[in-house]
Amino acid sequence: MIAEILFVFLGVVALATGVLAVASRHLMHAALWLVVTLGAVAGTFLLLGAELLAWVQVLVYVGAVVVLIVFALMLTRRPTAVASAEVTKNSRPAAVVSVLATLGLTAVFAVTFGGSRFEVRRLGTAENIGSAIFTEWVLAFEVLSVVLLVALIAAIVIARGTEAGEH
Amino acid sequence: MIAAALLAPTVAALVLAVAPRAFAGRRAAELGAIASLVALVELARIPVGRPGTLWAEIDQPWIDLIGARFHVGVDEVSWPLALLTAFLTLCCCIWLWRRDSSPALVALLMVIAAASIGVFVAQDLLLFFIFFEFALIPMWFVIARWGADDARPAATKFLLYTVTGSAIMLVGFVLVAIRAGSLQIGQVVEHGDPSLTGAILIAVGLAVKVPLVPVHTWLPDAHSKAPTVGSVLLAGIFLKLGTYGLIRLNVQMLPEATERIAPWLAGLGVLGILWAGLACLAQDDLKRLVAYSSIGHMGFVALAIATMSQTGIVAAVFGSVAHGLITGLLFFLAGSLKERYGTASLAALGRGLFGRAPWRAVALLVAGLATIGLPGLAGFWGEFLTLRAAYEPASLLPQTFSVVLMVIATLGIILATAYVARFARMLLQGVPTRLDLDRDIVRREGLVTVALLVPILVLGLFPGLIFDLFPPIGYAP
Amino acid sequence: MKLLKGRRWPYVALTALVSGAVAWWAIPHVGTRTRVVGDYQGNDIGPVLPTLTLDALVSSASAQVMLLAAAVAFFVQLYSTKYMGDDPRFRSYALLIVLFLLAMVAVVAADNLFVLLIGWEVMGVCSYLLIGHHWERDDAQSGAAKALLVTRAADIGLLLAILILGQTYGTYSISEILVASGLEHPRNATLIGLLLIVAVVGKSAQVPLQTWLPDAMPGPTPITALIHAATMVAAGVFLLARLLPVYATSQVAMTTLAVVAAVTMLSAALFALVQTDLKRALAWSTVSQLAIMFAAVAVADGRVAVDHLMSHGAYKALLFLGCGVVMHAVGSSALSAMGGLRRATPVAFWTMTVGFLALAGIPPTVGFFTKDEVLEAVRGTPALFGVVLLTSIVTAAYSTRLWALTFLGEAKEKHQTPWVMWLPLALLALASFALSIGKPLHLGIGALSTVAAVVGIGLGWLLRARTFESRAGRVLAGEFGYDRVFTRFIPAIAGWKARTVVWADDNLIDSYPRGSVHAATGSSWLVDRLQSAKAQLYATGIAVGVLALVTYALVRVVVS
Amino acid sequence: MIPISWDIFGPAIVLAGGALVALVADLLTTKRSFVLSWLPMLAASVAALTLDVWSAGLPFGFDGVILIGTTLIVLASAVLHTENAMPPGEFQFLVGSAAAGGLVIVGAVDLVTLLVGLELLTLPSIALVGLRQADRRAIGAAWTFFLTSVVATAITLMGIALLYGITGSLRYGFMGSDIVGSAKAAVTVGILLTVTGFLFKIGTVPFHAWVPDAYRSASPVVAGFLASVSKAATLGALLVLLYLGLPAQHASIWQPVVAIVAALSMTVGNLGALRQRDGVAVLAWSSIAQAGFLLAPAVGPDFVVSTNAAAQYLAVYALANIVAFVALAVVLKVRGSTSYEELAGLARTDPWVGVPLAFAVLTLAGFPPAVIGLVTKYVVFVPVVQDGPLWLAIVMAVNVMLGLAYYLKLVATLFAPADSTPFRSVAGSAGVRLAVLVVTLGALGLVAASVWPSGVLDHVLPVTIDPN
Amino acid sequence: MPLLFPLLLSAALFGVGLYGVLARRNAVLALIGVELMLNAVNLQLVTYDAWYGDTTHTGQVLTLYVIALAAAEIGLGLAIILALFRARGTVDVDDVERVS
Repeated sequence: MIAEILFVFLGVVALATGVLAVASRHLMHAALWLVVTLGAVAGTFLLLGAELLAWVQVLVYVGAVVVLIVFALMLTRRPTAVASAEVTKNSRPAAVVSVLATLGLTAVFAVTFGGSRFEVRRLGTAENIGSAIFTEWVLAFEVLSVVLLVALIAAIVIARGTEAGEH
Repeated sequence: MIAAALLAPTVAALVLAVAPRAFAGRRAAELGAIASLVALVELARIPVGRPGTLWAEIDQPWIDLIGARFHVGVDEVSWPLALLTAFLTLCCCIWLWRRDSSPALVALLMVIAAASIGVFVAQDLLLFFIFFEFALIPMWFVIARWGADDARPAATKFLLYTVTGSAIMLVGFVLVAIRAGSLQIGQVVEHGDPSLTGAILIAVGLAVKVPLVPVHTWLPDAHSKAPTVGSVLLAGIFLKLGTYGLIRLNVQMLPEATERIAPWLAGLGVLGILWAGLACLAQDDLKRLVAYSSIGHMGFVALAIATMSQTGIVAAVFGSVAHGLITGLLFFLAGSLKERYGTASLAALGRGLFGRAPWRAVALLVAGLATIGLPGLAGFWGEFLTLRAAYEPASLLPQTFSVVLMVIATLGIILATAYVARFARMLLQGVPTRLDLDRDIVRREGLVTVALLVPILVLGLFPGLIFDLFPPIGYAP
Repeated sequence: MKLLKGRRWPYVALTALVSGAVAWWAIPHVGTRTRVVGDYQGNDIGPVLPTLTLDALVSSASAQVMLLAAAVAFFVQLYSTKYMGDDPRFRSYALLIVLFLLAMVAVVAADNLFVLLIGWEVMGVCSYLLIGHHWERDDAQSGAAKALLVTRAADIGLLLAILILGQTYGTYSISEILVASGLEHPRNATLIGLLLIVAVVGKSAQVPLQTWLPDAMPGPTPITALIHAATMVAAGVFLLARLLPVYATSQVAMTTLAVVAAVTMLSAALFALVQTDLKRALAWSTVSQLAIMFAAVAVADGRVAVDHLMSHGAYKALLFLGCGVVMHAVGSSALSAMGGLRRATPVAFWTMTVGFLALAGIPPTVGFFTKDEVLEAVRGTPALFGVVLLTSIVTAAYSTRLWALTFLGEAKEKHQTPWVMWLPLALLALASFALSIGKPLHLGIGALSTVAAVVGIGLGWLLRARTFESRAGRVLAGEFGYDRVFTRFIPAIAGWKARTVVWADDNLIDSYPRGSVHAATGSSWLVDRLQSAKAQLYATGIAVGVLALVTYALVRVVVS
Repeated sequence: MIPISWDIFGPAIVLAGGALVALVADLLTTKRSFVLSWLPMLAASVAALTLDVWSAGLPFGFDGVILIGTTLIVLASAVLHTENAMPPGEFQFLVGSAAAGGLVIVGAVDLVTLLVGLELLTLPSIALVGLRQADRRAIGAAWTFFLTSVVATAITLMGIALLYGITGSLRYGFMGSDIVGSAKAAVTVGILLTVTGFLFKIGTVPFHAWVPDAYRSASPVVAGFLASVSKAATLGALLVLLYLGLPAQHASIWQPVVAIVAALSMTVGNLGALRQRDGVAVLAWSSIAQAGFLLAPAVGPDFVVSTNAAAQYLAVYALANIVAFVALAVVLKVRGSTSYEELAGLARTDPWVGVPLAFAVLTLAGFPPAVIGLVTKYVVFVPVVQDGPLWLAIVMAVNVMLGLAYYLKLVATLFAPADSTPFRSVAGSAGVRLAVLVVTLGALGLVAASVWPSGVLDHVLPVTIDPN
Repeated sequence: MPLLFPLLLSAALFGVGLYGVLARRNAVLALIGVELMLNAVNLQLVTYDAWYGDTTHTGQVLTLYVIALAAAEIGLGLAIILALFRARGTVDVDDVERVS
């Protein structure tokens, strides 16, 4: 019961800050709201028994991704330019599409998983997940490593290429 | 022999494509003429066999995976048409025997000839389709490059019309092949009647090619804009691909399904006869007039096919061959006018051609008389047998309906007389309007004219040359 | 080629050769009683595919017609060496005459229906070309075109008749058909008969397809004599006579033929009476005389019809050739230009007088005897008999009128007639008497017809100076305004329909491909415009697409 | 269930290894040399191809198409070696790893591997598009590609999550066949969301918008890679997922949608191509249309028939596209543009490039003399006519016509009387000559296949035995 | 715990993220939307995993991978944004030129 109340609380926080993250007119604020959202989601992970994931979430997202985003925001901000946090002309269709998508998903969830409940067990320990990865999902894991390398190289070559072009 | 007939033009085309410079001027036409002559002779050498069997055939495995075989063969339906193809191509090459002929044009003609012969001899649906499509793009180039200045839209219209039809036909082929479990025309027949939808799709595709009203409007544009040899091959051969397909694929391969669409075929054919006859009365462009007249003649052939009787098949084949020769001749003559005066407009060509270029005029007149089905010339027999077939149809065509169609079709003969009389009056008769360009027929033109007149007359007087290829019909004492 | 160019005599020689050969072949058959015999019984499964065979079926009638054609053709060729002597296109003219002769022989001698048809149609084409010989002239062009169109339209009748004969008797051989129709009750008689009538109504210019023949007069006069008087137009009579057994049992066909003949003979004779042009009057006269022959056919007497054909062939050829001489003299065929030619062209005067006498039916010319035979034959049909008698009165009247208007009156200056022109005239005049030899005479009827002729002559004499200004006269001179059907209504309807069809092609049928092209280029433009390079628009597109596809799939799942 | 196939992952490892070697070899040298990274990657492609043929044998399937395509693309990339904005080592590395990703998704037997492999294919592709930095548009197109791609991936992930939620497994063959009632709707949504990412990568409508931008902004060699290798891999993965990953009775869910997407793709793609006046642009739009034809056989119920048909069409399509794009790369190199003005008369002035290009285009159109194009068109018609809706067959037929309208325009342009100065690409640099070699070889392959279609069709059969 | 709690949160977050991607004018902020969408998916995966008590931990493992993939995507995405910024001087994604 406590877990449920806590979950609802975290959910409300995640959602509210999520909305702020996509709606805030201030660039930096948006990034910071995102941190809160991601943190709240990490909290829900904990409530759902996925310890490892919660920590990874905090580590990777809050620790790395958001930092990257903040750096990017700072790098791409031109002193003279007006902060372009506003929405595009596309915002109205986007809103409609998003609402429809949400409603649709909600309906599907409600119809399919309507009355189901479940007991949370602490299964998502590092040990359990680790053994699952290296027994069941090792192939994907290996591929993932290559993906990360590729992303790294790709990011470098894209970001650097411009310099090469300029020189 | 079939292989040689297919290969000779192909090789000539390849040689011309690879080494155009070695065949500048007349030599390209000479090479083309030799190749078509070889094809003609090789086809003519095929011994006439029993009707309904393949007189000569090649049957090689080809694409095992989809059951397609390289299966070509000649029987009484395909042989005359294949011969016609080789012959008309030969005439075209003679026609091009002049200094400014392009090797590329001759090469394209060779491709068209090989592909058309291929269609007539193919005994495998996929092979048929490939040959059917093979000639299209070369023909587009012939029209667009060597036609009138504004020929390109007409060429594209022709191509897109035909391709739409043939793509629909392809769907029909697939359907038929799936139901029958074979792509071999002979085996589909044995399988019985697989598919009404397939028959309809195939017929629709072929109707564009024939062409039947109301999918005919590509034809006047394409024929009138094409260069002389292009018009000749379009009218002489291309339309036959459609009628041949209706005979081979619909009547012979899918008889039961075709019976159910025969009334439509017949009705549209007769509509075409009337429609074209009337349209001819209002044409100013001679080539356009001849083009429309083709629609009328093809209407007769369609009516003959729709009767699905033995007589109807003979009529259709004879009518196709005769139309190829006669309309070929007309297009040669109209084309020579256009080449000389830069226009085929009756108003612009002036009057009194009898006085300005008598031989040219006489040739036009004779061709015109042949096109109205004058007995004694080749055009007559196809029409007569068509009427006879319509009198006693073998298909599900109700006899009353069929006889009504027959009577309406005879109106087409009158209309044909009317438009020939009209163009004779406007162009051949009258006080001669002398033009600087006036010149009577030149040697190569005369040669082609005579070469076409001879078979027109011979077939008119000895129709048995084609009739006897078919199984005997009716009472023989 | 060089040899023949500009020379006349080689063509005469050629014609003589052909005519001689035809005559050589025909003469032994004259007068023989040929009966077609055989055991052919016909069949129901249809004939074999057609072939052309040169089998001949030469009866006495055939032989006579062949002789007539050969003779007239030769005369005309001879005559033309002078008459058409200066014509630059003499070669084609002369060769067409030979071709015509051959075609005519094919019609009368062939056993094979298709050979007959070929001859029939080739004659039509020769007629078309020869009417249009002076193709610079507008009236020649329109006359030729009209002749071709009308006769070919009617030829469809012959074509279908052959088709149905073949389907009925299982053969295309005339002899076999005659045998089979003789052995049993003829089948499809009405249909075949009516189709044959359609064919000959066109070829022989009978009502309702009569108007082309007078319009064919712009053709050279010798050609008129040969084709449009003596032979081709009469071939229909021969055809009907030959195939009589096939349809004679059909009351409908025979009555139709009788009605056609009756209407034609009288109206054409009346038209001839009021003409202001000699040639045109003679043309109407031909139409009228042909109708008299058909009257004989209509009572199933083919021999009489052919007899009259022969006699008419002789004197009408004579009249037309004489007319040519007269025209040569005055340079026109208008009656107003003539008069007083008795001394100017004495040969023409004397021979044409014979011709007019024969036309009027005055004994002892052959015209008298053959008309006598016709009257005798139709005696069983009083209405027809009356019409024929009435017609012979009118015939005598217009003969007299024409003769008087041409030759009497103030004398004109002398005109030389070369021997090649008068010799045929003389020979034909001789024939107009000679053919009478051996003809039977029916006293009562002969007397009656002679009286009628005399009455007619008197009438003609009274009418000779009249111009027909009365209302009835104008209607007659206007030939009942019937020609408007051909000159105005049919062309108007055809032209309107032709324009409609072309319009429909451009605006209705072609609007689909054109519309498709517009739609394709339009949507192509739209598709291209949507490439805004804005990533978020693209992503929105993806989201919308997913939503739409999911909705579609869900609806399908729910429905099924 | 398909076992993890080392026949496929072996070559993938070889490719990835080659990619790394190429990268390292390039890094280790101070003076950037094209050959140093080009050679190892080429060797790796050839080795992987050899390994593939050796282990899996003939006939081959999607993996074979991927490997042959990669080899040809790598070989032809020599044409880029003087383009100083194109870093050679990274280029080869990205191509190699993307191809490895392609192999992974074709061989994947669970959605997790499939998803990760798809990213391995996608991320380098995006980078490759952005690599051509001589052109400002390239980075814009890369951004477009990137953003749409991540959205599509997110949607796919949502679908995967749903499928997992309903069935409790992400392994092929284990994703519940006993779904009934209310869950049916969730399955429908799940399947459709899942396939979105793949349809996106294949370039089907309505997920196609990135294709024209990316193809036109990237180097034509990269466009060729996207059109052949990338498309082959995604299509193979999608077909395996749909037919083998999901229970058979779910076919009634996705097949109608596939039919619609196929019809839309061919129509919109052809319409888009109609008004283009640039060789690459035409081919870009045409590749959208071709995606429709590639997808169409999936309306058939039989995995073997449909997959074989798609693979056979794909093999020919991919080869033709490589020939065409490499030829255009050569044209771009020597003339600076691929617009129709530059292409006019190419078949006369530069027959070694122009004629193969024309033949490749005719192959795409499915028209003789490119008989093989027609035969493969026939092949994809078969499953559609046999079991699909007839309207789809008619739409395909109409699109054959629509396609010919612009393919023919391109061919006519190539054979038009040339007014530009003749240029012989064979006289160009070694890199250009190599690319021309690829063009010629590829075209010869197409000609050979046209003469003897069995030579191709008999050897492109991803599924020779019925898995059931 | 009711299954719907996390699922509805997931749906809502997905929608919010989608809106962010589609509507944000600033490219970096658009990326934030992507992160939200991925988080929504992750939440679902974890939920199902917990619901099923999946012994192979499919859901959680995939979540882990998705987090890694998200990082990779973000890395590449930011690199592109930087390049874009250098090329154009702005990250305003509405301000683009058509490819023509």
